[in-house]
Amino acid sequence: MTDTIDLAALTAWLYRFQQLAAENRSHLTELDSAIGDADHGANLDRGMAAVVAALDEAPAAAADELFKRTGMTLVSTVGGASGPLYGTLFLRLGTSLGAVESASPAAFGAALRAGLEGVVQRGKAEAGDKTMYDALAPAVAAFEGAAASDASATDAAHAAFAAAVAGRDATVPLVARKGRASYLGERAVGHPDPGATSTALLFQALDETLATTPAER
Amino acid sequence: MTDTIDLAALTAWLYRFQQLAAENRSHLTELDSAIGDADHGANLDRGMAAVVAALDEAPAAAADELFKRTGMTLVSTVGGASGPLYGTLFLRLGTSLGAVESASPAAFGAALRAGLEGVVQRGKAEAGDKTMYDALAPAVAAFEGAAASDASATDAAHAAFAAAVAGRDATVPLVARKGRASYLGERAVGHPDPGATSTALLFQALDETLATTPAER
Amino acid sequence: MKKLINSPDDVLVDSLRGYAAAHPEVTVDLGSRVVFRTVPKAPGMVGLVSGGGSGHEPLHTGYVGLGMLDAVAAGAVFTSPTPDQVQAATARADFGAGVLHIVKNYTGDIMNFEMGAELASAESGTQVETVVVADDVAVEDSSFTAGRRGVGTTVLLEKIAGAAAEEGQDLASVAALARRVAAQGRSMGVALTSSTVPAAGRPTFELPDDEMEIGIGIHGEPGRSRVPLASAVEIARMLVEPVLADLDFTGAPAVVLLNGLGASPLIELYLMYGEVAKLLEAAGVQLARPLVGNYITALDMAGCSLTVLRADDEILRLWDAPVATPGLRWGA
Amino acid sequence: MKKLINSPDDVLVDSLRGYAAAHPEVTVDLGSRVVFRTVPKAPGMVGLVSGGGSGHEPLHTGYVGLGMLDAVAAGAVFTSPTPDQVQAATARADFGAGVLHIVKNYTGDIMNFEMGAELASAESGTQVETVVVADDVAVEDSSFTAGRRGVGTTVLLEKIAGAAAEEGQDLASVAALARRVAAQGRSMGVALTSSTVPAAGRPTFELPDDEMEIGIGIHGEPGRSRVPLASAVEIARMLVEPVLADLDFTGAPAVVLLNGLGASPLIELYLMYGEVAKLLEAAGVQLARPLVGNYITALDMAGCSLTVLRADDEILRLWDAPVATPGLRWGA
Ligand SMILES: Nc1ncnc2c1ncn2[C@@H]1O[C@H](COP(=O)(O)OP(=O)(O)O)[C@@H](O)[C@H]1O
Ligand SMILES: Nc1ncnc2c1ncn2[C@@H]1O[C@H](COP(=O)(O)OP(=O)(O)O)[C@@H](O)[C@H]1O
Ligand SMILES: [Mg+2]
Ligand SMILES: [Mg+2]
Ligand SMILES: [Mg+2]
Ligand SMILES: [Mg+2]
Repeated sequence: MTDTIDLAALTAWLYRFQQLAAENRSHLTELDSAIGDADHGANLDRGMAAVVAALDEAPAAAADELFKRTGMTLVSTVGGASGPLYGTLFLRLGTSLGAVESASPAAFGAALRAGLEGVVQRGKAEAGDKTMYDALAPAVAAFEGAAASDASATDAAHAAFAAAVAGRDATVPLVARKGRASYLGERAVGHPDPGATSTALLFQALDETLATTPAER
Repeated sequence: MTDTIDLAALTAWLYRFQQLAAENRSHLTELDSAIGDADHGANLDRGMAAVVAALDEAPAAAADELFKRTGMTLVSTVGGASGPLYGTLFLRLGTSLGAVESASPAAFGAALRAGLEGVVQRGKAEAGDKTMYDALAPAVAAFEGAAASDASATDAAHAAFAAAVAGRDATVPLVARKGRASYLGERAVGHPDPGATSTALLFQALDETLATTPAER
Repeated sequence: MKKLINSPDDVLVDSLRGYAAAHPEVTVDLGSRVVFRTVPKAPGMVGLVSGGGSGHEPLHTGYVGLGMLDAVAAGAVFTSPTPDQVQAATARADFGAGVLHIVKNYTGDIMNFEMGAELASAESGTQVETVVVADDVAVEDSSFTAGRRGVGTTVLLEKIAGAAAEEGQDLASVAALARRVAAQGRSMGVALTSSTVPAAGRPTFELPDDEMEIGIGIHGEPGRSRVPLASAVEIARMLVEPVLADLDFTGAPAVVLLNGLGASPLIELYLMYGEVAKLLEAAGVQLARPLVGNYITALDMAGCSLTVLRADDEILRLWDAPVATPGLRWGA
Repeated sequence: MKKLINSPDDVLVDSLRGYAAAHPEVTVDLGSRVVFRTVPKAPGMVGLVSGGGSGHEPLHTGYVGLGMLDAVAAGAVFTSPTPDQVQAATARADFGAGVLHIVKNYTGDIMNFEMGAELASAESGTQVETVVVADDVAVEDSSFTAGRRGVGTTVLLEKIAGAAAEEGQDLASVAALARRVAAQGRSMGVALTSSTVPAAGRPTFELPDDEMEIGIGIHGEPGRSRVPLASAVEIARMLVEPVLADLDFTGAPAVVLLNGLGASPLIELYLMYGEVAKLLEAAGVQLARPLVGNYITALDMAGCSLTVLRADDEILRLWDAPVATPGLRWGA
């Protein structure tokens, strides 16, 4: 339990996301086979592996450095649609947080909001387009809402994860209007969106990281 | 039973061979799949179908015309190794018999010998190379031998058929030295040669034709 | 998965290494996975850059050379290249007169090229124009979605715009021409089998032995419909009709590409061209320039696609101009 | 069987019809299935004729044109053409200075070309020389058998002898050159999958998912051994070693063809070329002229073959001479 999120926790979040991306690599690729081009798992895994490799070499000294490096690495190793989108998300997180060593739940919520706005700017997705937006937007809103009512970072992350999962699941019945799945028309119905699924993993990583003490991580 | 072979019998022989080629098309192709390129049945069937189609249009007036047209048709419709070989066999039969309307067993034996020589000239096969030669050579020898000891044409054909079958069966344990099967080395052992098998059908057709009266055919 | 590869992760770099060894007239930077002409164009000429996921060869790497592209950013298999790759390719194609980006309409390609153009402009002041190819009539055209996929017209556009750049036209003219070509090309494909992405290790989709996918995308994206396997005549009709329904191709000469998707032999592609040509001619299309073969592929997918470009004298003149690339060559 | 065809019996004629429609510079006589240049060579020039079973496209039909062949007799799929086809092709290539027959070493091809040459000589007095290509090192060389199969060297020979004929060399010179090329080329292939002959309707041989056939023939004839699927590096070794063991390729420039058998995508062929080139260079072979792509195929077989030709300055000069055919083109 913690009320500010320190650099170690932010860094641990990224490491945990990398683990989840690696573990879910084939699951994500399978989802992308159904309505895309069978590479989302490989893309994300390649990108996050590069991120932690860079962090292993030289840990970041502040939040902006941490997330800008993460964003740049994703942009330059992933390719595809998810590279610029996740890359922009992290770049904006860094810019919003600035050169701090810890962030309050409110500041982190604002940073997530900035990240979401970057994703929208890049990809022009709207709610219900069946993209990562559909998991990201409710997760960001849930985190912000919890922070606004003075919840702990742990509780805010827990609420955000729950909202991301619900958002992910809500993509199942949708027809896609953005990305590769949009070619499918009605045939995309019945499948969760791969990007929304990986976004839920991002918040699962945040939730798990903030629910554990530094010693447990 | 007959002691000379008339034009009707020679023509009936070709029709019967066409029937046997059609009936054995997939069998011959299967044998050729095992040690060749899976087309001997299709090749022979295509060729003999063209031969009888031509004879249906205009029956031949003499033995040389009959066999030269047969040979030319085979040469120009079969392709592959068997086209020139069967084609040459029939061309030489025609040349050897000349413009006759019937042939004695001795004359027909000499014609078969000429045909065999043509096959050897064209294909350079020797005994034991695992080719149609291995059925053709003993069949020709048997026919000649019977004719020399004054056997009837019917008996000579019967002996030739038996020799062809024995020759065909003797190809089974051989390694091939000519044709496509020669690429196989030891792997050709255990399979009968497709061309020897079709040559046995040629003598089966002769035997069946000469053993029946014109009315029975 | 039966492939002539070492490991799924090394396919692209190993293949680019072989490509470089086979073609001294192009240079491959294996670090950035950027392919460019060994002898660059003269200063003052417009540069042409394309790129995208790999696995569509000869597109795009095979079209670097005289009369076509100057540089290509080669992404991972079926994955668009990254912005820094696009920036590096753009730098190789910047001869002081601006660079045209030729981008197939996929979300990832669009975003990565956009960011690459931003980087090129910010860091070296390169003027970049972008043309987007979205010619696949299998997908419904809509401004509310990602829109149509970019497929076969890309090949024709790279040739035609490349000729214009090679003869010294300025960026505005080359870009305008490229947009005209993009607007006048239409494509439709059919898959008999799925491709297998090396990293995935198994076919992207299951297709029963007696079915085919009409309107397939070059990454194995599903098409309009899955139908029983049909004869070439019927397949030709299923490709020609939606193309002709989408644009009027009469009254102008046409460039026609009958393209193999990777695993269909040439004997079948020519056969398909024969059937397609009959239908197009019957519909009043003038078949001015036919092209048959593997030009934009989908790894080891069996099948083909049809592209028809409504041309004019100027486009045909540029089409006929000399081209000397590993993937397309004549007149030089 | 998944193929872009109408019916197995019509594959060849339907495909030739499409080929003719796509290439006005060649003419196809659909009756005799003979392909020839629309504009014949000048009187007094040597003509080049080849042919064989179909299903190996672009070989041979794709190599009719300037700097290569004059006429081709196209047999049924995987079945050699008949003597009258050979005679008809020879007549199309007879410009009064004799005709060279380029024949791949298969019993059927040899005999049908022999009879075709006899007919041409008897009926029109055409002087015919014949060169036989027998370059497949997978088969043991022996004068007691049918000998080696003719494969990839055929492509190189048709180009090189074609250039010699195009520059006006006489029949004796062209034939001597062709025999030199035939003697100095060696090939070895590998299949990952079987091809399917349309008339047969199913794969010619069964190959388990984890095995490959080393030393395959272009009609699916079995090779030297069936081995577990291996990496590109190992496959390259299995192709390079028997080729180098059969002829000394050091101390002279080499033309190297890394050929696709029909269903293997270009990304894999370039990858294989990279591995093969490394091994050849390490063995001291000078890779003077590389060629990578589908040049002599086996219908829809996945796999590749390697051909190495020991060249010299004269051969390289002729290799570099302009060629303009649907299947091979440069300098024109
Ligand atoms: N315009 C967009 N806005 C937001 N997210 C998008 C957009 N287009 C695609 N995505 C997301 O990207 C995911 C696919 O990522 P990935 O498979 O890595 O890239 P690609 O589609 O290029 O292969 C989709 O599942 C979707 O969530
Ligand atoms: N040199 C030869 N001499 C005699 N017979 C031969 C020779 N080469 C091949 N054959 C015969 O031809 C048969 C194969 O005929 P076919 O399959 O129709 O032609 P191809 O081998 O060209 O496909 C073989 O089974 C063999 O009996
Ligand atoms: Mg994807
Ligand atoms: Mg055969
Ligand atoms: Mg992708
Ligand atoms: Mg054959």
